[in-house]
Amino acid sequence: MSSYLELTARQRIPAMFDAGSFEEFLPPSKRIASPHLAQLDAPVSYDDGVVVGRGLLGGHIVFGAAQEGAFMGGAVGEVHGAKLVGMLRRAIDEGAHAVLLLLESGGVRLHEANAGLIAVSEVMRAMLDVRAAGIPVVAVVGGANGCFGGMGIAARCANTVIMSEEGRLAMSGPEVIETANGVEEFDSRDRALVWRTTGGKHRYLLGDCQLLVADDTAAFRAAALEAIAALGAGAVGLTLEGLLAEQAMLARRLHDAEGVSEPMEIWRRLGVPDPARVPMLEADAFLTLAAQHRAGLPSDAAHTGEQ
Amino acid sequence: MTAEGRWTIQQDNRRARLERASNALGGALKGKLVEASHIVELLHAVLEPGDRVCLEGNNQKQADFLGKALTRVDTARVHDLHMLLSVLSLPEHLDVFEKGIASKLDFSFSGPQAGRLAKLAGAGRLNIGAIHTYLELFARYFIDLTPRVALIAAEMADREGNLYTGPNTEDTPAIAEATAFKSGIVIAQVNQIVDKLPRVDIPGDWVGYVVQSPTPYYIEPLFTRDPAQISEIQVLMAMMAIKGIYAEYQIERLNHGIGFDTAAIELLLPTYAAGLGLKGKIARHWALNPHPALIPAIEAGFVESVHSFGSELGMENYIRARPDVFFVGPDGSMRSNRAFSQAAGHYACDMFIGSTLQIDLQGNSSTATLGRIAGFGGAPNMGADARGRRHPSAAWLKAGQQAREGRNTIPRGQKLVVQMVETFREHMAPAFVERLDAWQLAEQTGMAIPPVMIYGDDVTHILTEEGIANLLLCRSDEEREQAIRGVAGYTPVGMARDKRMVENLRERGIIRRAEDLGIDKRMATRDLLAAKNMKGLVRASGGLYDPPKRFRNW
Amino acid sequence: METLHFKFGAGERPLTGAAQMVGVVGSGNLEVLIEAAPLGGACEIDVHTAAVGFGAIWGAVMEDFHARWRLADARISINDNGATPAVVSLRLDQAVESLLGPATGGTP
Amino acid sequence: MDWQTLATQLFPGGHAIVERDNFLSGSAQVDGATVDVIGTSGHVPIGIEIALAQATAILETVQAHPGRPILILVDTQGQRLRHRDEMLGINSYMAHLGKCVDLARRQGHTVIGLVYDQALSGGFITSGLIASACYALPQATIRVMGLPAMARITKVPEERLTELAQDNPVFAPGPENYLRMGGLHGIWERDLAQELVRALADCPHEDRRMALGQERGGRLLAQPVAAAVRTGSDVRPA
Repeated sequence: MSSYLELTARQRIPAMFDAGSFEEFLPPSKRIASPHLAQLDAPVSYDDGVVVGRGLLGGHIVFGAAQEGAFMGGAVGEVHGAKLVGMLRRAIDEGAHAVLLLLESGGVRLHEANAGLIAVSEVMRAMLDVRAAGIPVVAVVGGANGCFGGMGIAARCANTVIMSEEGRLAMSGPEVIETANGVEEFDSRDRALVWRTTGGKHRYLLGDCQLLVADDTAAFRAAALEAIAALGAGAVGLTLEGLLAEQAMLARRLHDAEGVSEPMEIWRRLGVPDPARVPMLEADAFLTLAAQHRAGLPSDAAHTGEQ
Repeated sequence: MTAEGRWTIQQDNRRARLERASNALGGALKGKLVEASHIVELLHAVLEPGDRVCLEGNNQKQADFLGKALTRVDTARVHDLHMLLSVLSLPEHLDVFEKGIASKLDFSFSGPQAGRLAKLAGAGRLNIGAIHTYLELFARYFIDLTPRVALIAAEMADREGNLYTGPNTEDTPAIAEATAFKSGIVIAQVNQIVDKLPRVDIPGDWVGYVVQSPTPYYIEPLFTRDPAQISEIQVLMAMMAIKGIYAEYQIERLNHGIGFDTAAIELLLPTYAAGLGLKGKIARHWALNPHPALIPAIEAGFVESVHSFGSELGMENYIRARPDVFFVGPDGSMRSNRAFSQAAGHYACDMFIGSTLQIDLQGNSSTATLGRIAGFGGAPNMGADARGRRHPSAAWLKAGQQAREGRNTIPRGQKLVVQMVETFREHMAPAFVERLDAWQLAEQTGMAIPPVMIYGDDVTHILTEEGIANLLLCRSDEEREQAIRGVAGYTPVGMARDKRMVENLRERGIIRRAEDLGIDKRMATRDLLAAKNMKGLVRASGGLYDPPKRFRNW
Repeated sequence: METLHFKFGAGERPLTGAAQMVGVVGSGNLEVLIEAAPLGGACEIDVHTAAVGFGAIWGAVMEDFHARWRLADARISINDNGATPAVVSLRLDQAVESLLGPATGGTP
Repeated sequence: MDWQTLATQLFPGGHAIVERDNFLSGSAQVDGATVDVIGTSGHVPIGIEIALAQATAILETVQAHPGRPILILVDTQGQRLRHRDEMLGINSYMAHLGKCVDLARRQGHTVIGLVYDQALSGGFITSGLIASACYALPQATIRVMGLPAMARITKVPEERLTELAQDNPVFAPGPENYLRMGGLHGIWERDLAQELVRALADCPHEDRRMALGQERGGRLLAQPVAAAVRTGSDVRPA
């Protein structure tokens, strides 16, 4: 087993795509870095924290991106965002088979906040344009820094979200919530609670993540292949029916979680026996357990994104 | 004064204190059990101005309820206490000085309070008697710093005052014995009062009073290191340690300091060391807290025994299931004992290896930084040659032989004391310096001598990412200095090396680089770690290890 | 931020192949971009570092690096976020190895 | 500005907007046609309920009134910072809102955002910023976070940020800077009703914000970088 979490963005690309097939757009040798960091005395990176390009996945032409969580927390700045948008638009131009986004991001990069905020909304719109063009978009969340802020929203604009248990998908980080509303609201040092609240297993049980895998590059690659194959069979653009189904799921979630403040209680209400055991279960055992209980099951709709 | 009274002053005084307490507490005192709401009244009754008071602050468990109660006493009745603390880590430990309840301090380690302690000492709010090692402080409890009153912590008590400390026995026996047998008064806070204890750790007739604390005592998981944070440089250093020192000297009995450097070694035992065929030959017997990072090595059959200073949160069930390795009572839980384990580390171990913050050109190492009086804890007890040791072992004899070779001295062994540091710490702070910050700290705070953690003449090896300097083989002060410079990397100390002399030391095997040891640096990746993260440790333990929630990502 | 420039002549090993980047500009880490460039046999290294005032140390690290590999017609660009010399040397070696394969007889 | 005053100025032809728990919904008359309005008031933080309510209103318009323009009125202090919101997946609720807006656009609805008071970070991203065009009133507050908080997180001294914010739209709060960067299509200085009529008529369907940012000189690299990636060429700075 080779950990996905421990790899850099640049190492994840060859682990996910067919060997030697990936061609990077605007590679580091072009030295296109953030124009805003120098004046804040912050170091730049020649890829601005994201690798974008085109490769083969299972023999199909798939466009892809990988955010580097260790560079400024994977946060989106002007160049970083523009690279994502350019890649997404090119995927449409070239009729890609799919788009695979390896996300790891704290959201908007505060050092260039306004540009980052606009950029994240541009990424979201571009992702939905890709889907409207009939190209499936798959997001992978398995890095140590999770996927937060605007990118946490963007991830849910994909058709399918693949996570590991170690991955986190949310909006505001626990530290931000603790700072704003106190340690009683969210104890950011209680990492077990942080993962129960935002981690892959919880997201899978809630229906916000469609595939859960062990932290293993081969498992992530297999899941990406599976997701793309499943999506290839149907419509991948937004539909009224799909959004109505998602709305029903989200409304039901609100209703079912009335008065609940502990994620384990949500699992219990979903019918998961002995919820306290869930965090320790290995991926396979968890999937077996979750199969009968997770919300947003395939019986409600196809197992893709918002359906 | 009567003839008998002349020799029973302390006993008479003790009796008077107990009587005062019984009068003051009335119905709030049932046998030895005191109601928590009356704890300050008890302290008023049994304390006298100027008393030596030992407040149990350990590395792990803390008598925090009694510590807080002490800050609430009336200074008109209780003042000028002389506090004895092995670990001074909670705010209330210093509040008593700020409030004028206590004025003198003897201690060993101050951890998170080090900065505030330096400020208070600088402002003349407290008078530090001395900064000790643990064993040294315990020793003085029996000589000239015997407590009048001891405030201790235990897991449970029964109605006779027998105490069960659970796995965190730590300092309790040393404190209670010194106090109880010299007419002092022992007050214990416990989490629970029960009819029948799982086992008796402290006999009830040593204990004067028991109070059930409203909240369980505070306990700190101090020895847990998340393998996810171990760097590839630390893996390389661990490889060098195993091949260049553990294998070289066949070290079977040892102590590890706490830190990511030593955690990396622990996690490389079942992989790298096993690959070198070292299982059963090295690292068999340990004086060590139950480091979670040691689990894979234990499971791999490397480790035969571990005696511990204290326990570690989350390791309880694992220890209970491995009684062949750990010291456990008939109830199944571990019995730790800091005094015995310190003695074991000093006399019965062939090697100590640990990290430090600064090393000077004589090899003196210090963790002192400006503005902080951190103290020593137990490292100096482990990291010092046991001059009283007489029993031989291969490692001890080899070290002694290397140190004495070519000199006209009688054969004798020596303990291996290894300091392991990266040449730069974070923010490019050099680990090698011409002059330790300890000198300046001593001047600032009026200490008699600079606070040195491990003295240079006890250090036998310095290990950095650049190489291992074997100081045993150095034959002059100059060689010693160049050997240190020769592993000091690109620090100013390292760059000022005499390159020719360093090359000569390398030819003589006094300095050894990774490649001299036959280590391929490209092998030094995190893939060598037997567990790469906390969940890996849990898996290795078969689900028995239950890490504190702050260490989880699941 | 500080920018440093180093140039070493008399290299022996020319680089071939596409530019490679190793490492990440995370805290205490750096990225090294290495590429072949027609520099008349020289090896040029540009360093952009967040840690100001360590030029002499960088110089020593780079000299040892050059002694180890003796690259020719090589351009190396570094973005650094406070990496220690040990990490810098490790990444430099990884960068070269990504183009040349493991060192053969080039150890110091 | 409070929403009632705004509505009076925006809709001289009348409106039937109601407010419930800071959630605005209803319809209004614009130049003889009906426009559906959704939005928030009182700087309310966007939590899961209000995000869902807005999304529900949009899908109702899509179903009941195909093609009817939608105006999103923005006044929020940002996403709600509560454990419960995160536990239930506020990012999914936000994404759902954004996707509903996107669906409406694709089904022929003109969707316009108007920041009439506050628009902060996450509360803005799936409302005004996902609309086909977004406008603001001149006195509106738009930002990701205040400079003191930004200083704390980036560890750049606040004085330095304040100084940079003078002439660098990338840090500085305020609609003027979002306009220069292409994040806003315009700032409505004068007759709001007329501005709205014009905006509905001129609504772009493609996302041209990068180009706008380049033309207006506030975001010079985004467009060239995206273009270079898209066409496989080098970046040609403006």
